Amino acid sequence: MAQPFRLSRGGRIDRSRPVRFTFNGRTVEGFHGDSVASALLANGIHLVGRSFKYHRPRGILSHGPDEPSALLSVDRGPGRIDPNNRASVVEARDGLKTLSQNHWPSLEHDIGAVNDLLSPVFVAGFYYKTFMWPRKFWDKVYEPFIRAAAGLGKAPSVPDPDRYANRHAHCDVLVVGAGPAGLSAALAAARTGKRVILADEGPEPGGALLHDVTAEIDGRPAAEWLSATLAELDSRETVILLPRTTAFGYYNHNHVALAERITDHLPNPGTAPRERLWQVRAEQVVLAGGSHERPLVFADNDRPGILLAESVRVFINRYGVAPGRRIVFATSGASAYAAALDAKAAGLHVTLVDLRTESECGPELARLKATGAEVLTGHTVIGAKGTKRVTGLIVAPVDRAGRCGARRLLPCDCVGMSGGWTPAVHLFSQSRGKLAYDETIDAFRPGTSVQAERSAGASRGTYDLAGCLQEGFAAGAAAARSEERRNFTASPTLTGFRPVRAMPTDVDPGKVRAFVDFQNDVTAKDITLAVREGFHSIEHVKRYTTTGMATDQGKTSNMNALGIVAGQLDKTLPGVGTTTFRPPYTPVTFGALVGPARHALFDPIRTTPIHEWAEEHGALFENVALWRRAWYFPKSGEDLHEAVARECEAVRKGVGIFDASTLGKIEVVGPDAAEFMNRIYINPWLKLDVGRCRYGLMLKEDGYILDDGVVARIAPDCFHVTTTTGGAPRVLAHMEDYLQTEWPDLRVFLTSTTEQWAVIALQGPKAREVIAPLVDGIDLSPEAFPHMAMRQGTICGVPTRLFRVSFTGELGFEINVPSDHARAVWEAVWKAGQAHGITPYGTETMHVLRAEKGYIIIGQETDGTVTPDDVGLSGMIAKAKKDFVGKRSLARPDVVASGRKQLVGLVTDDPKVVLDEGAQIVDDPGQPIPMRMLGHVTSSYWSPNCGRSIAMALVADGRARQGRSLHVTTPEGFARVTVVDPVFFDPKGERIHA
Amino acid sequence: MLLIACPYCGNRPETEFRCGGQAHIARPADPGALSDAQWAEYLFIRDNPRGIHAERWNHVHGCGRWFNARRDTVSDRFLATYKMGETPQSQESNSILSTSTQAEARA
Amino acid sequence: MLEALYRTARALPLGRAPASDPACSGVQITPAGAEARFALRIRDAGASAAGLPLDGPINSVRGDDRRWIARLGPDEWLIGSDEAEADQLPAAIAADLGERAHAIVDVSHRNVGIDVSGPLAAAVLNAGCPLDLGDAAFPAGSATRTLFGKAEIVLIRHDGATPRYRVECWRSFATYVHGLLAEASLGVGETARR
Amino acid sequence: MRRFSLSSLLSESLNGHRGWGRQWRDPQPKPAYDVVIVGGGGHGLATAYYLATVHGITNVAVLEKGWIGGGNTGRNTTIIRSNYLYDESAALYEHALKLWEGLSQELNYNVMFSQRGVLMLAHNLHDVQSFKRHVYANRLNGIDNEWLTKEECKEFCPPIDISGSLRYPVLGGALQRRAGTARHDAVAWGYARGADARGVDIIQNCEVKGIRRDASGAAIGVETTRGYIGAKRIGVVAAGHTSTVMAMADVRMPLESYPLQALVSEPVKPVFPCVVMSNAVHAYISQSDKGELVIGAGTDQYTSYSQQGGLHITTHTLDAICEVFPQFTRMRMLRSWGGIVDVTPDRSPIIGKTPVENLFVNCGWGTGGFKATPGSGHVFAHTLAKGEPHPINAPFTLDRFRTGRLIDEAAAAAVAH
Repeated sequence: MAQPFRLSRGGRIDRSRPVRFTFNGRTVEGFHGDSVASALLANGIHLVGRSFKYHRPRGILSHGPDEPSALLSVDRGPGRIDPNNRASVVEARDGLKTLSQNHWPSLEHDIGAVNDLLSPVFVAGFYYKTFMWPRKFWDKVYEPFIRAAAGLGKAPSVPDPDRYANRHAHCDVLVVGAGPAGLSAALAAARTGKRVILADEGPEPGGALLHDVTAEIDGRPAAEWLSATLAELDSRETVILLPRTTAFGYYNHNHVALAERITDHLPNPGTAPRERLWQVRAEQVVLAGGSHERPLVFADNDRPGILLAESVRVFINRYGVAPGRRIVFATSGASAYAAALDAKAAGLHVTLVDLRTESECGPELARLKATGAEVLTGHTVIGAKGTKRVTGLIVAPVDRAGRCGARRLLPCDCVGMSGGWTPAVHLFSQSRGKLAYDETIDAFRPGTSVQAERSAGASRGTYDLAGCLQEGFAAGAAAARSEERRNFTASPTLTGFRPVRAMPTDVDPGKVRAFVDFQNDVTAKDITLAVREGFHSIEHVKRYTTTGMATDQGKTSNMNALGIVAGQLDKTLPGVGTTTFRPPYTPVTFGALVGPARHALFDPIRTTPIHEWAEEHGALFENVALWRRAWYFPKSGEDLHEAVARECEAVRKGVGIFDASTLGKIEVVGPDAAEFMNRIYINPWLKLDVGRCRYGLMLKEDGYILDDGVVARIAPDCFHVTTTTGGAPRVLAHMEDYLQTEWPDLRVFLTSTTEQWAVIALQGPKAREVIAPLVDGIDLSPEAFPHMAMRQGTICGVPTRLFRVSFTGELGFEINVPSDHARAVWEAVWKAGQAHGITPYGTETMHVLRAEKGYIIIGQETDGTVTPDDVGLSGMIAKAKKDFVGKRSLARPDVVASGRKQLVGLVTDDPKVVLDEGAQIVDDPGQPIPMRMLGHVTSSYWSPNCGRSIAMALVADGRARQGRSLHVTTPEGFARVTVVDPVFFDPKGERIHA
Repeated sequence: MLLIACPYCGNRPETEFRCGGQAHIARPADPGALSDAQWAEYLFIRDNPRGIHAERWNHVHGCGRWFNARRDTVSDRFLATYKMGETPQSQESNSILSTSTQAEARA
Repeated sequence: MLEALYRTARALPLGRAPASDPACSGVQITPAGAEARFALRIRDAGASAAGLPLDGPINSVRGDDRRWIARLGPDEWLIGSDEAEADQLPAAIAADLGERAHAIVDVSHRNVGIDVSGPLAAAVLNAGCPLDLGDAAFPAGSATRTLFGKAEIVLIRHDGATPRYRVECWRSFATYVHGLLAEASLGVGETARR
Repeated sequence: MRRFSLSSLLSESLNGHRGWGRQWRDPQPKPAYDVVIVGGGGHGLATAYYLATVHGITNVAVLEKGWIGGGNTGRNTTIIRSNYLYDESAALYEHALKLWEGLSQELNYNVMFSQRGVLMLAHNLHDVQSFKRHVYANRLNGIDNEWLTKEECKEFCPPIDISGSLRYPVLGGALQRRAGTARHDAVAWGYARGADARGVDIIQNCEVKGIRRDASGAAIGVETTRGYIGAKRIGVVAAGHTSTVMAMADVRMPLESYPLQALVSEPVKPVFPCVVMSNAVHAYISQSDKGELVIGAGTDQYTSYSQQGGLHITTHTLDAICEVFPQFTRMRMLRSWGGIVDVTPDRSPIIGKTPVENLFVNCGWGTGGFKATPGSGHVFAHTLAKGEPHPINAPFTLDRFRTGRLIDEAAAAAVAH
């Protein structure tokens, strides 16, 4: 019979919509509205997993997000498989495949269960005490064994086909939790017309009202109030109601993160994102996240079939499922009686065992007794019977001193236990609010708020329905600054419990395994051992025993662990301390946090107007900062070196065309522009003529080179500054910082024009001939337009700032044109150049050509620790300037001391050997290790124009070592080199002035 | 993510801003006149207080302006933000303002 | 004349694509055509220049679709206009500003515009923009520099019955911004509530 | 001290583990000590341990304002490596790595040092050059570090996506095989147990509120929440709180304290065999013995003592992780947390004397202090015992910021520590 444990009536499931999924290959039938856990229970399946350490059989403990044991791998189709899903929160739907975890060969017969027999050895922290001998065994034997045993499910192994979305949102009031407190808070806030977001982790708003079927509010059934409230919230456009949405992180300044699960419950998600991260900035927050029930700590309390009492009630009332036919409730408080009453009403056999004496009980006792159920007050639970399913509970009377009387076995197929309640203060604690211990509820509750936040209802320790509604409404009204007040009447809630740590027992507590943290297999005696070994801070206990560190983050275990430590040390709970809660409240997928930021949306791919042309002409590209730049243009069959050799020769013999658009550009404008330039750069600027260019070098205040680039004076009050490709943003920021904060008296304005101007570099002896027919309004003759000059005119009818500059040592032009015209101009130049053998070249050739000339590249020859003098550029420093950024630092003792690394050229003895960039340089390769390193190779290439390899290097006292031999590391050993001047080609620099 | 009140734009998310470290450290008028120790103090020594801290922020992805702020480094709460050259409107303002940037000195 | 000719030939990075609603989400994402834009910087601006108001509050925009001026900071404006106006506008502004120190820099080719409109336009933008785009915080007439994902943008909200925004970014970020807008519009109306 | 061994563990298992005593005592502070160490993290405890074992100085107190190992020791991503570029750093971290290699046996406490290898991925040509520079420098310093092609990277760490489809494709990597991870808490506890056994007083819940100085200005003791404690020498090892402690002696430091975040995933079966660091995309990842993916995020941009950072730091880090490991998007973040890291202008530590007589400092480890724990403690113990630095920490002076002899690994290589 399908669903043998489905009750004949009741529950919020839709019995007209059956769903089928599989569990370990077996088809499980349930109804729309079921969780995987409720459907499994409806089919009598309790054994759903094996525990982390001892591989003990485990079942379903809870109905909610605090579930520690029932963790399943869920398969939603190809690429959509992930581990460690809590069966209690996965919604049953057609086509799911669920699998239990952490066992071999099967869930029923798990070899790993041998660990359970070895449990006397595998106590808390045992691994710190052993596995140390022999030393080599740790990496090879012990650790792989420990690792293989650890972990729960298997990580996904293929890329995820799902999409994830992100949404920044703002609201006046964010309400977390749509139980009675949250709903009434949202109601109060919504009525003001303010923007309200109400988020609840469940698929359906209502919280406890969904299973508290006998409750009444204002004289009507609570269900009516619930639907009326939801209807009112829905009628308001200013309210966003988010079910299946977990508020998981409370960050600074009321920044709250929510994870909305959009498609996991749908058989056909379509194009919708799987999840959406909401980053909510709320004026005010109301926390109404409810509370968690505590398990009781007794021997073998982890057997399948032993659930939390309230969860038994939820399965019966909300899902119409009987977790067992013969249920024993074990409790130290009143709320379990409500569960027992509902179980009884559902026709199940009920016995209740209460640690409290009759006199401690309230009206719940008489109510339950009136149903005919057996109630044993003043009884403890000694232990559970059964292995893969509970078969009975051993109980015994106990007096206040803890002395136990005669044992009695209560046969059962299900236990509902309750050790009291703990407010869900997680988000409050994340908001940095300090928790305050309240003895009357034996729990920490929110103390003073430090952000614009209020807690209401069970999350602040108010457990009765009327109180939750009242507090919620008041909190919502206060958050929305509403004057509206409301009183609620509601049916009374059964509340109150006697705090209990480990249940009294008549056996040696050092011998029994009473679980505190179910998932991490931490027992009461583990905690006792940790305390005995001197771990007294609760943080130490957590870390030593791992209690509270599992995927449920201690929601069911923390208070019991704390209580046991406090008892052991004879301290109060706050005397032991509580842990600070950290995000996330429940685990959140990486996908939700990443959102759409993958591949092309991970980081912008910046391309120039010439990019498509380069692609069409076979370029390969390299990433430089966010830019993608043409690296080289191989012809068919060419490798990098062949292509670059060809490109290099073409430039020196004819003409090459290069896309330099990525260079940073800044328009520096204003009456004080020259003075500003003077302060920012090491060079002098006041006397630079309009229409002339200068190579500028700028330092950070610590004296090290920040960036370089050619600067043209466009007008007396206007400079066209260029920067390196990667340096553009930081140079602009550096300039703005000084301008705004140190020299606000300077009348200067900075505007980034990096992308206004595309730059077509035309380099080589034929460069002038190529552009001559295209240029109007500029006299291109060497006399009228010398090297390091800039002219404005048009090219192909497009306005240009034409620079006569060169980073190759050849006659060259850099044609600045507005970006949207760059491709057209480029193609015109390309066409005009055909007659001259024009060759496109990429960044690799650019690097070789400039190295042949000994020009530095920021970030290659320099690395943030290099001064102008180190790279031989101290001559650029304007001697007359009293100050510029970084000047003072150049006079520090260790900056002027001898021994600094200086830029030199290196030539290998064997001209065919091309050194590795980054290779290290020594005087004597025969010296013992550690060797004294003199410096490193910064640039190294095969130079086709020199017919040999060339290299640049930073070498200690390098300039004084000219002509001397040194040794440079190679993959195999060392290569002998000679120190030379770092200008390898056209040392007199004649070609550039052609 | 902090919420920062730019004196020009109002409350904006932290990702629009760059933090510029401790505020009110004036660049010396004549660096050449300083000893190495004094120069190192200017460059590197920072208060790094546990508590109220005056710091510089730049609304780089907004109005582009630099401004100053006072923030509690324990709670991360802002006590005040104010334009360069202004004095904070805050009870806690006291001795920390003994130095100022040139901009403020002239203001 | 030549100027006018070359302007018509502008190769826009997103092409001249028609309005599109790739996700059928009711959000139109439309790359703007060729326009002129200028960055204006001045400290003591006065009331207006070349008919463009300079006294609007920071983070506001004035004008119409043909000619607008957005105040991005105390001394910074972004001006948009038809290409036809582009040749005269800087000179006209400069003439009105006279001796006051200022900078007018042509950034027509630096900036790329994308229009985003539709009832869920703000939700699409909020996929990457961390600002409050609600009617109270960001009404029509608002304009500001901000972020969209990992790109800096200028966001302008125009008048209109349905929400209408202009996103301006730098040229090389246009593909990213357009891609993220399209991605964000896909399923923007889908929620977990069904 | 009861020796830990398999046989002691087995015999205790028959006895309900009743025989294990405290791993360290809970002593009352004495009126005075030869050396007072301010800060009971890994570095402070290691310092005490080596003072006792190497220098025979056992009249030592370690003062901890909270619980030992509760600061950055217990909050880091446990990466241990020594493949630093500069000789000074390489010597310091290699000294530490050598001590790590025998630490479990030395301490008789399994710190689970796992030499799984640290692989640093290169995503652009600049990375390639920079990593080769490291590989060569390390070779000449006797430190293992080798260049791997991208295929070799994939073979060493199969989860890596080496396809060209990444935003920043993997071009290769530098691998230090001797590098790895350790169990962070165990390091603090092991040193504490070892130091305690030799007479060192480990005093928790004892916050230093002042540093007392004599007429000459020399430090002579500390005011604490548990009373005044005299000291012949004081070593401040207070990480993010160093500026605050040093201010008690009127010493201003070149330090700023930033929040540093990290996170772990839910535990899964072994899937990640080593540590991978990726500077271009700013992320690092490994898998703990427990099965959690351990992921390091960056610092926030502002100074803070809140141990809490912004969500955008977390999301950016996971963007990067999922870009290189796209199969992990369905994994879940289980826990995130923050530490307070003290950062110097050159991002290298300061270990040595201060302008105040008898007052010594060990700080500025930034985001990379855990890996140095044994070496840091070892050389700082030497410094405290002799009054002069050990040759290994001699370059790491406070004075280098005056002279300009900075040790700027990060600037040199854009390598995150």
